[in-house]
Amino acid sequence: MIDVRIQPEPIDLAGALARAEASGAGAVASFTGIVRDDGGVTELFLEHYPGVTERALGDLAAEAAGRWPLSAVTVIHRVGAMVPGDRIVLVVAASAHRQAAIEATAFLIDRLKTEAPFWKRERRGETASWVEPRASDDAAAERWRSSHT
Amino acid sequence: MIDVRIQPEPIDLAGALARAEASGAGAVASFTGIVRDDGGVTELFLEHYPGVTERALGDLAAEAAGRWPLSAVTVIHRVGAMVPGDRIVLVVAASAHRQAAIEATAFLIDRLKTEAPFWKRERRGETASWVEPRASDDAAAERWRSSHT
Amino acid sequence: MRVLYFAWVRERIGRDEDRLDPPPAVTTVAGLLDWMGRDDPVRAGAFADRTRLRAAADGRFVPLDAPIAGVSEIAIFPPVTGG
Amino acid sequence: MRVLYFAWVRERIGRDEDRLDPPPAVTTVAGLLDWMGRDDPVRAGAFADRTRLRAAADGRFVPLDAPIAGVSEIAIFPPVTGG
Repeated sequence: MIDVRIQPEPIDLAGALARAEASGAGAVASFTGIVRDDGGVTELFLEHYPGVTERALGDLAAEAAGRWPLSAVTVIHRVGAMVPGDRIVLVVAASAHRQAAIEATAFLIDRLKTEAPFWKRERRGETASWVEPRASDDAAAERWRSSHT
Repeated sequence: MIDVRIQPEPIDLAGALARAEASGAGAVASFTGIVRDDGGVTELFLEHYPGVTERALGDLAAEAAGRWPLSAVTVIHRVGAMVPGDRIVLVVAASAHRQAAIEATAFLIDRLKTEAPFWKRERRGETASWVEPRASDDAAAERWRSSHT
Repeated sequence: MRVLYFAWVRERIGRDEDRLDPPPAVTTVAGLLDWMGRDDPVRAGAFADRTRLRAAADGRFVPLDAPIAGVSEIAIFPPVTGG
Repeated sequence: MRVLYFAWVRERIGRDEDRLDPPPAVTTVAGLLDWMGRDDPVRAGAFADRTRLRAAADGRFVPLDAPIAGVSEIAIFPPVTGG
């Protein structure tokens, strides 16, 4: 059961987890990314590449489902304007095996960071700036290529 | 912020996650264990060692908080009678760093499985049997001793 | 000394705990189990296969050859299966 | 051919996309960027530092030296920062 969503609406964490739990697996892992204040951020704006983003996330979810025995994979990414405390992204993986659920969750968020066409713009009062990518994100995504879990 | 609970009541996943999210971290990881049907299980009963269990979970949470930069650690374990679909255990870790949150979650559930005095009894209709430990659980707990993540 | 039982050990012995006063010659958890089973076939049966038993002394997991001097609460149970 | 812009590339050029018909001599993404900047200082400025640019051809990430033959949609953008 693959559930991929890109939406301007707030992310319903409880609902998404309940759907994953209902898939019948004994183990459900999740990761939530939240807008941080980070020294005065007043707004975070998420831009994306419509159509292509959906396909990139769908491909990632399918790759996870092929790599681990998962009964549910959920990726929900918010776009548009957010404020500190809002959820930006939610990844959920459900499996009969806890290690599979946790590893798939790590895989999905690591790879999403480098492979899905999203861009963040931070506003601090009157100043807006595009967030620079981090080398550590490339390294985190890379570890899923070189190792076999 | 360490929050450890052992309770006969159902686990409030949304409430626990909301508390962890409110700790101000940008990354929140969770793991939920759910009672599985597993070929006709009608009831799962969780017994524990009162007082000692609380301390074991508190020690584990403190060890995680010393090992990773966490703004919140939550461990909630249900005891008593449950039915398939019920949550047995919830682990949540919040951090500024997503890898820290995810690794701490894996650490907590792996170590909990071998170090906290809980015992599971499965009922299938008229037959009840105590669940045998799995060698894979010992191996999973052991990896946190030999490696420094 | 309180000796607590959990899971199938408790069920097999038929109660949660015993209160005992072991003689000085009993110095380890394993020795305590031997001594407790000597005149009690039910306990002896429950303690027969030591590979299936684990122990805690005053709330800390200990190996079966751990000393019991000064310990006020011993718990005997199967390997844990939480989570 | 549609050329889409995202993030600061879009802001700097001042629009979401251009529709272009590059000559046959333009065979790669990098060549397209050179050609697009030739008579357009704003685009030339946005495309000046190629280390800060990434591209997609018909929705697939490609390196800047990728061929553009048969591609109908090129996207130019900074490294992604989602999640």
